[in-house]
Amino acid sequence: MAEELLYWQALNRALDVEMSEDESVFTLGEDVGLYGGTYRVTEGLYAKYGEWRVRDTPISENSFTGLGVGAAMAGMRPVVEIMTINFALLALDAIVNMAAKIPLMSGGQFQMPLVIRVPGGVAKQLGAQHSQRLEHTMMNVPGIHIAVPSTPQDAYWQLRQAIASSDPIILLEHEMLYFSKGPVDVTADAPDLHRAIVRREGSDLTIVSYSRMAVLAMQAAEQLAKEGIAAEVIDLRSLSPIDWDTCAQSLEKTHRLLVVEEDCRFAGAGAEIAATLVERCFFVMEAAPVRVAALDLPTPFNGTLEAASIPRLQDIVEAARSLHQPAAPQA
Amino acid sequence: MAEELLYWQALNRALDVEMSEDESVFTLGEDVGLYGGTYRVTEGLYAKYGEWRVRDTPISENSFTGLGVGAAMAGMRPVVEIMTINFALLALDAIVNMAAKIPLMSGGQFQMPLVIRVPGGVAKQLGAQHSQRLEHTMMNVPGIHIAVPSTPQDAYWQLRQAIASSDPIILLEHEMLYFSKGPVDVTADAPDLHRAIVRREGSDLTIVSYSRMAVLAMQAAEQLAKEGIAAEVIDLRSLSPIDWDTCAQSLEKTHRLLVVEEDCRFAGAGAEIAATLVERCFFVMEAAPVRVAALDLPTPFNGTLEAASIPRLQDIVEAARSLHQPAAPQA
Amino acid sequence: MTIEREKLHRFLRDMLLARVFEERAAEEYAKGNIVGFLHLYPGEEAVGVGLIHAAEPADYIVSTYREHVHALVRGVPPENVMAELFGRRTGMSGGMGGSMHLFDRERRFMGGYAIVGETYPIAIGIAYAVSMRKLPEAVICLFGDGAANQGTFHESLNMASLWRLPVLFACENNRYAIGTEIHRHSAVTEVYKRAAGYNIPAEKVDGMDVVKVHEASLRALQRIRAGDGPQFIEFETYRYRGHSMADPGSYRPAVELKAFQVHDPISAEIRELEYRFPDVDEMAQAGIDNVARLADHMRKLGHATEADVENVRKSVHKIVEDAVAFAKQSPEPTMDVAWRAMRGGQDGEILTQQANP
Amino acid sequence: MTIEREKLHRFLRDMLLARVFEERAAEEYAKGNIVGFLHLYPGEEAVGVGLIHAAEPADYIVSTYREHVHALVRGVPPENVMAELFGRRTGMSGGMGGSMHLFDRERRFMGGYAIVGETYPIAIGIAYAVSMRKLPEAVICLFGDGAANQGTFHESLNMASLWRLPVLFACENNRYAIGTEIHRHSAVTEVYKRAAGYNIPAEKVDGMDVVKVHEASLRALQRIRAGDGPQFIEFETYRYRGHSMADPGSYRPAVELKAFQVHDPISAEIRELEYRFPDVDEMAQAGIDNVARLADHMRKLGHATEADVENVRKSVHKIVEDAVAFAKQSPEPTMDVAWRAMRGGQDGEILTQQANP
Ligand SMILES: Cc1ncc(C[n+]2csc(CCOP(=O)(O)OP(=O)(O)O)c2C)c(N)n1
Ligand SMILES: Cc1ncc(C[n+]2csc(CCOP(=O)(O)OP(=O)(O)O)c2C)c(N)n1
Ligand SMILES: [Mg+2]
Ligand SMILES: [Mg+2]
Repeated sequence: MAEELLYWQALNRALDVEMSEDESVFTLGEDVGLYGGTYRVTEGLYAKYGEWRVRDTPISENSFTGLGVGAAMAGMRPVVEIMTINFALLALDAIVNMAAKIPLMSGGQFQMPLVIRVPGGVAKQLGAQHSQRLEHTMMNVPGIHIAVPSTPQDAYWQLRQAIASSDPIILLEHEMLYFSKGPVDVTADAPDLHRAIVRREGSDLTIVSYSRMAVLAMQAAEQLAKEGIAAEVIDLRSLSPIDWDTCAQSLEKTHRLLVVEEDCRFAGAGAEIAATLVERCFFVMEAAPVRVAALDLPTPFNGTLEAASIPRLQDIVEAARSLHQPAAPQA
Repeated sequence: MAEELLYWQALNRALDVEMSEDESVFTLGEDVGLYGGTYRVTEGLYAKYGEWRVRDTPISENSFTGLGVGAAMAGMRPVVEIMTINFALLALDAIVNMAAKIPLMSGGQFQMPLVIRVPGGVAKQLGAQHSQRLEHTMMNVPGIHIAVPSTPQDAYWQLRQAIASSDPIILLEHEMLYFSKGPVDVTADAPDLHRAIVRREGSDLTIVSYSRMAVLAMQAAEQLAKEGIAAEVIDLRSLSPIDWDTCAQSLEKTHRLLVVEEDCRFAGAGAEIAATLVERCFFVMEAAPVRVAALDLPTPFNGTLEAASIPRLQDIVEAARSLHQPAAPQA
Repeated sequence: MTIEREKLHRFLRDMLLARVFEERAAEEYAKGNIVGFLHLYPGEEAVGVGLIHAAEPADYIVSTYREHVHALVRGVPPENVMAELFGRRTGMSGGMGGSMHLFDRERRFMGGYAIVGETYPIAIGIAYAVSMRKLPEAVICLFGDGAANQGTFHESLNMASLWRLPVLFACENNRYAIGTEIHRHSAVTEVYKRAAGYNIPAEKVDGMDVVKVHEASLRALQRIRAGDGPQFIEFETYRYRGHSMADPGSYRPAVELKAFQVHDPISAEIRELEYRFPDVDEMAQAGIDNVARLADHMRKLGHATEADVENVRKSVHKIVEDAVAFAKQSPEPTMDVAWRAMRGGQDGEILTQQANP
Repeated sequence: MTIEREKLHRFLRDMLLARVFEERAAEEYAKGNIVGFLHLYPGEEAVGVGLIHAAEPADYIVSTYREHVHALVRGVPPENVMAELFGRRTGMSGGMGGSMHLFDRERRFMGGYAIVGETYPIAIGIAYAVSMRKLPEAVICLFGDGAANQGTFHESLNMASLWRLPVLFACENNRYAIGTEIHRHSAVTEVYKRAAGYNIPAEKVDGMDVVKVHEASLRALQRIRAGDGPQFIEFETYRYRGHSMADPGSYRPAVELKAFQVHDPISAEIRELEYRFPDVDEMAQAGIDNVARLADHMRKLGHATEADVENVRKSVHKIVEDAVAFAKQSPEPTMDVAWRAMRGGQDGEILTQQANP
């Protein structure tokens, strides 16, 4: 009984269900109410739940995110929308020094049932300040959980699971996925919030990716199949914690690792993925892990340069090819 | 003609020299003036240069760091002191969205001769909110340079070089090193700001580290030497960019990599170090790289637990031992 | 102080150029030739024109993402502004910045910033440099009503006042932060009143009247040069279009009615307040369009005939057409420009010299 | 409203306990038994005691890193506060938080926060939850004069006023942010005046007089419960010790003289202002120590004899000695406590229930 929904509709549905089932769930952020949300995720909820449960805020990111922390301490289940990840830089004190640390600093007296929804990634010519990718920054914060849905179904499941959880969770939504369509079965059992999924099986190499890049990785795998290269594609779905077992099992089979991320390469999310998997699978790996990532550059505005600054389908395909038939090792 | 100076004295000397030589250099931050600086780095400068060049600021990190950005755009050479790295979370918009991006966004019209000095690391029972390590967060920001001096001599050299440079540079000073003593030769030629240094030669394994952990790594190496294990110790000195060649050359010789960092392990600085070195040296490495890092936990206040939450001398020694004589590979 | 004839003609010309430039950019956006966020200025021309014409060449301008017109008035050739919107190498930021990040170092146009609240720290930083050099320069810091709620507003105004920095804080109060009306985002809706919390002299000015805007700006800049420290002006204005090309602006007030059907005392109170504001058409009917208003004013003074106005209109249309043509013919930038910018771009010596006069 | 006898006795006892507890903690710090930052309260007792005694058990307290006394007055057993300073498992935060991070969920003591400016967002968040539940509860948000310059002050007060949140903003103005005197960190040195920028009723109160503090706090909390929205009180006080045990506090005013030898007009102006403030000894001589003041007051009213005061002093000394002994005997926490806290700690249901009354 799956229906076809857009990514934003799936999120909207999930939020609506949670709000209708639990009065302690409320959402707040810039233009989430009257306006219906920049990416329509909160559409219709203001009229349905009223302004106390769908709160339009001033442009004060650090304080309204901190408001969410305080409300969570008082037993509510806030869903804070930071209009885009670029503005989350202003709210990092609330996320890192408050949300992530209060449970431990209080000796376990307080839980932090807080969800922070943030659209992010590189969209279309929004300029350097609006093309931030902070997955790595968030990953380096012990206590913060990170979900990165790449499909409408995962968006639905993971937002509901995040709201139900008592840990502070950041839901990284990709701006280029909001209008992607996919089947959503609201009755199906959801996999664990942090479990990775093997989207496609293959024996020649393992492509580990997440969010929008996981979608691109699937397209690359199809192209590679035509060339006789069988790529296994793993969609992490969660960047903290990471489901290492699923990745390791795949490497036992393929012996080759290709990490695809939209984050800047230097100290990006891929660094942790490659480092830990090499530590775990060193003796089964037949080639050095390869990272296909964004250039270490603020995003240029010009469309051609912007496109060239993050992984393109061809970049993934070529990296997979040369990983499959490596040049002679230069030891 | 080297004199023995404390780490903070070396920084104080460097800042004094630069300020006396160039009127466009000025420093600002909380209590840097009248009070002389929390860690005494600006001691005496207020009396010598006056309040416009040694400016005490209100507790407004994001704005006074941004003030530094604006002043740099107008041709000054600001040295912003953020009292401790823990408060830098409030200033990340100024660092990431302004300082790091303006040179590119302006098409190269503006340079960013800005230095941001930040004491950081885990000190002694300052609690979770005052034990932040953000090296990783800063590394993931293209455009930002990061220097991490571990000796008074490097503190002197690197602060002077940072002020002379036209790039935005963060000088990560370790709170536990301010009162460490060492020889400082103000006449000697400095190595490149971003060059790594082999602090000790060895053929059995390579220990790559930085800041306070580089000091600990040296002690570990001495202990290991007694056991007949010759560890080569590399002090990176810079976390962005990283001097990969020096590390790679060492691995060609030792074939084994041990990364020691105070950053939390998951997505810490060590992840990038291990990932890139494996990519570069896969075929010369005889064992999986090993990271000795901090626990993925906000720092507990209790002294015993705090000490156990970051690498101790013994942790490094043991990790080096088992890397040198590995257990049978479980392939 | 009365504004002389030439100035009024200059204002008229710039306001028409601004209006035509923006509407033309909207067309190019609709055609897909301009991509990304595009925040337009129609309705607010009197503020940018009156304010920036009050500045000296040595003064600095720090603006937001709604800054095309500020750059034009500052004297940046329309073709270089348009080319930047197109992302071309000939754009004022070399195609690297885009609509929201216009920079012109020579004209001291210190950038358009897209993170709301960033203009304050940048402005006080430049002003700090000016103060250290004891120069008679001022910094104009632009921001909107919504931006007045960002923490940097509070932090920066405090420092500006504490150290008597030469900054003119210029608030373009168009009553909306995207879809959120000022009564719903600020506890005190007269933004200028907040300046009292920092001992900064402040006044509110009719931002639909270019003459009033200009005179108030001149006064404030004079006080700054006289060493009186920071000044604050709130310009009451209104944007005719949506927040950006991505925004139909339908919340004014259509959506509001529907959404406010939720019955609770606070929203009721707000509803009542919302209604005090005219929507786009009402504004037009009320004839308070600021360009029309200036034209009338000049006709009354006998400074301009209907024909004069028409001629100016024609000339600016030509200028804008040429700008579009120029942009379309211009080459795209290459990645090495980006890498070079990361390595320091052009040298910063000219300004540095001024540090030691 | 006159404060009855019992209350005055309770105040005297708590103020003496506060003074003795802090001085004893200082001793243990000197001995190396307490490590880390230790921010003490002597001189400011009247504020914490008068304010927190005005709160109901259902009210919430959000405090800073200078919060030991706030916790004591709220009723947390001294031994659990002291044990936390020692980092022991029996400490109120299980030894995980330390001096700057005291939490007591049952008593709604919502934490000590060490990043200046964090108490505002936490407080409005709790208040938002209270408003949604339509409960007659208030949130007391503590902060210092230096903290009033952090952006969150501006952002949070605006939201508190916009949504009429039940928060009492209580500023402990001890005139210094570590070594920076208020005239050098705030353009407006009467902090309460800033509340006008958000339409929040505010007043200034003599923080050295526990009775005045208590009465003003009761009034403000009544207004909050009556639905008048947020209230603001600035308590003028003074800390006798340095900022923390790491700070000799010698800048008041010794260092100032030396440092101000730099000759320039602004520093001269500041020097003149600095001198209006008494140093520690002058305060003592002037006899405005707040504890002494209360004791005198009670003697005048015939509420207490010299002997009574001595007895209280003795009893609190005993309490504090026991607290230290308890802390020393207490076991250290284990790492699994930390890991468990990361996995959710104890359940949060009790409070959640109230969401649906
Ligand atoms: C820190 C931050 N938060 C949110 C946004 C998204 N945003 C862009 S413009 C805007 C509204 C700003 O309103 P105002 O300051 O009144 O300026 P106007 O657009 O009306 O000229 C918002 C919320 C942003 N760019 N930066
Ligand atoms: C964001 C931030 N910046 C700087 C500090 C360092 N610091 C700790 S307390 C303090 C002074 C605070 O002064 P005030 O708010 O007046 O409180 P008081 O200590 O006087 O009670 C400073 C600068 C901090 N903890 N947090
Ligand atoms: Mg506006
Ligand atoms: Mg103070």
